[in-house]
Amino acid sequence: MSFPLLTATAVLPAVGAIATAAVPAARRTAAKWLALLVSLATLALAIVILVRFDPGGARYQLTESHAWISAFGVRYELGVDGIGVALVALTALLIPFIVLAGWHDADPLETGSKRWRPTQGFFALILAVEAMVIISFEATDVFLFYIFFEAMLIPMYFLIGGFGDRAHEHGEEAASTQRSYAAVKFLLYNLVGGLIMLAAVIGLYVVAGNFSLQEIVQARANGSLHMATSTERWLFLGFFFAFAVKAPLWPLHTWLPNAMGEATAPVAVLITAVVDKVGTFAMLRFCLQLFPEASKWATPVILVLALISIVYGALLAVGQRDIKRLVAYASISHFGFIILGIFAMTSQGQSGATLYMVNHGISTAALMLVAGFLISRRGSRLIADYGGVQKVAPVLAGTFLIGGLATLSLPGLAPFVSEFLVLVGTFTRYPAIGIIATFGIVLAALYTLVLYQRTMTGPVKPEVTAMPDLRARELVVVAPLIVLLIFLGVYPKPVTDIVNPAVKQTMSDVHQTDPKPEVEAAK
Amino acid sequence: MSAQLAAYTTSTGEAFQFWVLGTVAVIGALGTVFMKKAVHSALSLAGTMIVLAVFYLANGAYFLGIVQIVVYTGAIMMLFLFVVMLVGVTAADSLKETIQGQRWLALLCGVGFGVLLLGGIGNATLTEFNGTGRANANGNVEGLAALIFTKYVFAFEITGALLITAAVGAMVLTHRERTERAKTQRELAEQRVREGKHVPPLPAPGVYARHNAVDIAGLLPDGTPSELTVNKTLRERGQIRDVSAEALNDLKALEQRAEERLERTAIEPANLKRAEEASK
Amino acid sequence: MENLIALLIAAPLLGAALLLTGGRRLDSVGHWIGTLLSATSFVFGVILFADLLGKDAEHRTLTQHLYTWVPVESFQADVTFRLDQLSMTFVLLITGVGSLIHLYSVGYMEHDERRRRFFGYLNLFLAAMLLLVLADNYLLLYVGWEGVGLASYLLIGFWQHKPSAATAAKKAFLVNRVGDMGLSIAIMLMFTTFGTFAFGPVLGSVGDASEGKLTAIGLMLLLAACGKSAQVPLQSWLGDAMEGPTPVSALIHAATMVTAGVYLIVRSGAIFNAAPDAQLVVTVVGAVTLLFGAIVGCAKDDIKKALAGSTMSQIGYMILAAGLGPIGYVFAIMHLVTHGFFKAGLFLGAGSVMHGMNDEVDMRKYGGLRTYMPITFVTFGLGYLAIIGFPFLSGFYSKDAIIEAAFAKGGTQGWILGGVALLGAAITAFYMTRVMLMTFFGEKRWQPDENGNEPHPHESPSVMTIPMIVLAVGSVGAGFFFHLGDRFLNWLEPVTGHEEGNSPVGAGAITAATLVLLVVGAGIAYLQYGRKPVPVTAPRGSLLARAARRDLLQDDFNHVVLVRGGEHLTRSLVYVDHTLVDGVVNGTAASFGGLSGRLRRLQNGFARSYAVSMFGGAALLVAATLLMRAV
Amino acid sequence: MNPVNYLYLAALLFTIGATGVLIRRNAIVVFMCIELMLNACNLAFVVFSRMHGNLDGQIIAFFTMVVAAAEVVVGLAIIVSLFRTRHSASVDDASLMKL
Repeated sequence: MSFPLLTATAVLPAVGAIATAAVPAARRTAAKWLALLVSLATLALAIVILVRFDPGGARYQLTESHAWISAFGVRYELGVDGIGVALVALTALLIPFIVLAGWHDADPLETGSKRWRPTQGFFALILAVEAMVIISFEATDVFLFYIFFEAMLIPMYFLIGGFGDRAHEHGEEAASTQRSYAAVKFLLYNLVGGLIMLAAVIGLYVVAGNFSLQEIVQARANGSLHMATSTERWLFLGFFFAFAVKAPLWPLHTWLPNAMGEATAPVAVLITAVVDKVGTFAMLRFCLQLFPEASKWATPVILVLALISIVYGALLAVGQRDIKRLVAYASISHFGFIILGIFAMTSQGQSGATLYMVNHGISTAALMLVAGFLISRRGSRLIADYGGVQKVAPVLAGTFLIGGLATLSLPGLAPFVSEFLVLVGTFTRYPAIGIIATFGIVLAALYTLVLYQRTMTGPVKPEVTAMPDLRARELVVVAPLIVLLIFLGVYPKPVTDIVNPAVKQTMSDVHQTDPKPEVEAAK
Repeated sequence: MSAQLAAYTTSTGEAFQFWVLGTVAVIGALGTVFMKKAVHSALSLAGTMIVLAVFYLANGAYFLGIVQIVVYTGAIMMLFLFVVMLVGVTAADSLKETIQGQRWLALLCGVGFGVLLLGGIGNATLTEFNGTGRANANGNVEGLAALIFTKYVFAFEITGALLITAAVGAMVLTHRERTERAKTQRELAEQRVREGKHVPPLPAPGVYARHNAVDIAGLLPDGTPSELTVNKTLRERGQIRDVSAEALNDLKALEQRAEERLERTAIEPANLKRAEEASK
Repeated sequence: MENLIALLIAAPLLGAALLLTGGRRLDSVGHWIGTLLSATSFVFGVILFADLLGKDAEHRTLTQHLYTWVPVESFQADVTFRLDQLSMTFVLLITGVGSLIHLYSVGYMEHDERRRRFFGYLNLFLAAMLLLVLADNYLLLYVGWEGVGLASYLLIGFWQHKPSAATAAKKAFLVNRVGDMGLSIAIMLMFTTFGTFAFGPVLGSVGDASEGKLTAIGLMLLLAACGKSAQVPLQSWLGDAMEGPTPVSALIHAATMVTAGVYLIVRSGAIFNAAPDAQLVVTVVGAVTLLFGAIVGCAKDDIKKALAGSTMSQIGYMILAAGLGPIGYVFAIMHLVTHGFFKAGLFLGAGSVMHGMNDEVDMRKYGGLRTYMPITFVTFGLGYLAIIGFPFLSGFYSKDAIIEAAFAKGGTQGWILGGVALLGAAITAFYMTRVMLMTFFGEKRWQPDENGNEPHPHESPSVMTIPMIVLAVGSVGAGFFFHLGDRFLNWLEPVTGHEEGNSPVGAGAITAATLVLLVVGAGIAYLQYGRKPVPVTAPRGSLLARAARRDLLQDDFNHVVLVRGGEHLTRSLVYVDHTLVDGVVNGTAASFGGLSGRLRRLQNGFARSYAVSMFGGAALLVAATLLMRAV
Repeated sequence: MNPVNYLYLAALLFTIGATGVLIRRNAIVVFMCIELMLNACNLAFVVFSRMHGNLDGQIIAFFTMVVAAAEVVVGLAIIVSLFRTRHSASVDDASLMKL
């Protein structure tokens, strides 16, 4: 038996989390370095997976399968397809940056404060989230996936509630209240979604008799497993609801602005760029593959909801006064695009959506982390408290602008490719929806540029005159992300090559083919 | 009582005995629950237990019948009485309910449970009665012994362990470890002098020539009772008998009679009033 | 030879990368690096031009396939460049004028501490613009399209500390984005119609598609062109864009970027040829903008904004010509090139004036500058004569051709369009004469600024005047050069196609009419601004003048409807999100909270209470057991 | 007479005991009521033993007695120590379960 690469990528950060947590409090710097090393080692493993993965090969590769709870047919089954491998790589890529960006976020508070902040805990929790997210991307057993899908809420809850942002216009007390509100809201929303999914998971077991994704999909394809239409629809809704909360889709989105606003910037990136991707990923892997007919049945409603997310999220982003909440609403808009791409049921849409997940992760990380650096300098999240930063800290402003331009999908940067693919994919099947979604790009320009204009340009506000420019550590965080954004914008082929075969498979699972162009159809 | 009789039906004698003693047992049980004083409850319970002992005998459980009397009525109930004495014999328990709706809920549950239980028994098809005749053929005690030391030997050993644990536990709970050396008489006296309170010994209880029981507080010159005179334990239990009003009334009557005899007018009643107020 | 195409773009791109990430150590040489790389690109362009000239007319198309960009099933986007006569024309214009303006900027931006960055942005613009005109498919064109938008955004907002500049930059980008939306929808339509969006296959199989689809594509392309080329109704950004440094206005907002819309329409000529309805709309947009820009140009006192109105109007001519179909394509491009020369020259002249006048832009505070800055006066004057169509100068040939083509459209349409074009020529003469007179003639009207600094008008350094002289030569001679032997027509015809229209009026008559109107327009301006002294504060003016000063109220409309409306919409949505969407969830949570608060009272701490519930539970269990047995 | 009547009696006694536990506040009386319930069970066991004709029921009753004895010892010890510290034998006074 070959080396269990997939297990190793998940176990390594998990072990790292325990080891980091065990570092004595006096040596917190060692804990930070340990966490960074572990995340880098995980990245190395992810790169090995990426290299070993053969896009033209079997659908699921590097598979591992062991009996686990044999009484219920639960198996420990891992395997990655192109979509999974891309997202594992994204996760492993972002965590080192998150660790590095959050280097001082969990340092003990100034003396005199009674609150206890275990620095090692912060980094251990981040690694724990990484482990769980990675295994969710790898699991091909529904039950195994469910466990980690839910379990990642626990470390996230503590990261939001325990290590949140202390900047608040009404003082630290208000920040604390807001923080626990946000953490509880995050937990409750996702738990409700998860519980409904649990019911659907059990229902699936009752119908199918096991939890193996591959077996069920195969059985459905060759007709040996028949599912009544109504059963399939109910199960689909159960799964979809949980993923829609996680993604998040309008109107289940309101936890995200709170969570992202109250968490520190690196944790906000962890939420939106890593954890939320599990939701959209699961739609693609579980909803579409397990319940193809129900997916098609629900498509019109989901597309409309996604469309509302796009426009609504963008409009709300325009109306925000808080930098981080603005990015959160922008993310809601972007998740609308991802879901739109998934349910447009075209190769361009789904490849675009997968690419979008990767690109959105990188671009939001760039924007949000720079925003975090900005906020940490001034101690305020309000847009109105800034002005003229460009003059004082040009590098910070420049990187912020590039992050913003990536968010508004400027051609030449990575998100453009994915957004255009999603739009084209949607347009070929649903022209009206495609056109309305295109309005999203105008609104994206509006909220990004308004944010940039209000914070970075204009006369220099007295409070920001002494603001230092990006430090070396911060530059190390931002520069690679920007390089990646440009590289994937100019040459996205490496990713699309990995993703395309998997999307093709998914398309055939849902019995869909791309619409033919008019000229060919006429012939 | 013969084995045959213990079979399907019982003899008329047993029936008579059941109805009479059963009534007694129920009355005893009700008494346990509804008697105000713990002592009365304990006595009622003892009665019920003796009745039950008789019933055990009637059902062929001779050993248990005897054990019931010896252990339960003899030992456990006595233990109860001891504790009752320790806590206070006369402390009557107020039957007034303090938790809202508790009594009604309890009664409802009780009645409901009882009805269900009785209904359940009535519903069950209990037609087979083997009687204990064969089982008791070699003697009841021998039969039990055979079972205890073979089939149930493990459980038996465990109950032994349980009993020891319980005994030790009871000792641990009630035993109070002295953490410091007991003060000697001399030290106590010195302490009293140093504090300047009660330098002479505490006054004795009782109103001389009338009451000399330990639970009667001595009266001060103005007729009010002095709690100092009564033992601390009684004070805490609230078992002080106050005879001040009585004593003052007697005194008043005496004085009146004396005045009548001496044909004097009444003296100012200030003292009396104060005494009355104090006794309230 | 094909491999040179990528280098055309690579040179300025390298410059942008170097200058923007190089840090302060490049501050001292940055501007020369930028200028040099721009010139390098021009040299490559000339080499390629020579190569093309060496081939026959039919084989003057070079393509270079670099790599596959986005491959997803049938969606295949390549990074492929296409150099044909049309793109070659643009390459030379962009790199040529671009290099001159780089040179000019060396002097103009000398005292700006962020000059290195400025040159980085300029190089970025060149790269994006070259990508735009060299792309072989619409998606790659779109990259360049937004790339120039970005560069324009960065350059308009270059003086970011000025809130007006930042706002203008944002506005330009946003309005352009609306246009970009049109371009992306057009690409999507092409993909669904043709299954591809590469120039060759799309334009080659136009005949297979339905006219409805083609009209839709055409209108979407027009929307894109309107955004980029500041045509009605998306013209509002151009005036504000003058907040940027003047070389930027000259390069981006006069000579090159704003003409991208014309390029797009001419490039997609095959689509428009097959969709007459779309063509009609194009001509209408062109005609309306032509008048709109001209009227706005008459009323502005800000020299750059007056020139911006003029630019809008001139591009209106080009769009009008492009909308005429094969009879107009060549003239649209020809006017584009000549306009590139004289308008860039005019802007550089304006910049030179401002440079000498402490950055004053109000023409009412100029006057009599011809003696103080003679070179600027002469080059500006030549540009002025070229734009109004003075005989035998550049504008004369290109604009006349367009007016003729408009008449040649035929029918009522022809008469209306031709009439508008003629009227436009008259107004052009009026406002340009006005600018000329107010700036260089009459009494000197300048005053000390609020700091008490009296301007000392002086001629600009030679690094600025040389580009102006070169451009002035272009504005004088280019038209005649192109016209001679129909050189330009023969050069472009293989790409755009050409038809001679049947003008109901003779060519001579049109030329005569144009000249008469020219004299009339210039004469009125002379009467108003040459004979009478110009008041330093603007008179209230007629209703039309006041409206024209406010860009014919279009901005006010945008402000009231879009900005205000949008603000209200977002504000109410924020409220809805907080109270309604969140409220439903929080309400549910609150009701559960209330319920549990009630239930909590059952936990009163009395052991007996708990015992009751245990006992009740036992009773229920017994009941359930009995019930199950009974059943 | 049918020996089932013994069972009815046991049920009755058990119910009375249970109600007593719920109603009385004096911990000692509560304990007595518990004893009553245990005794009722014992009676039932003995009667079952008679019905089935074997001695197992009696054995169980025997064990019950032993356990009850142990329970009483510990329970009373608790009451005594409780009384010492709180000077009361009321169950309600020891409502420590309330926060």
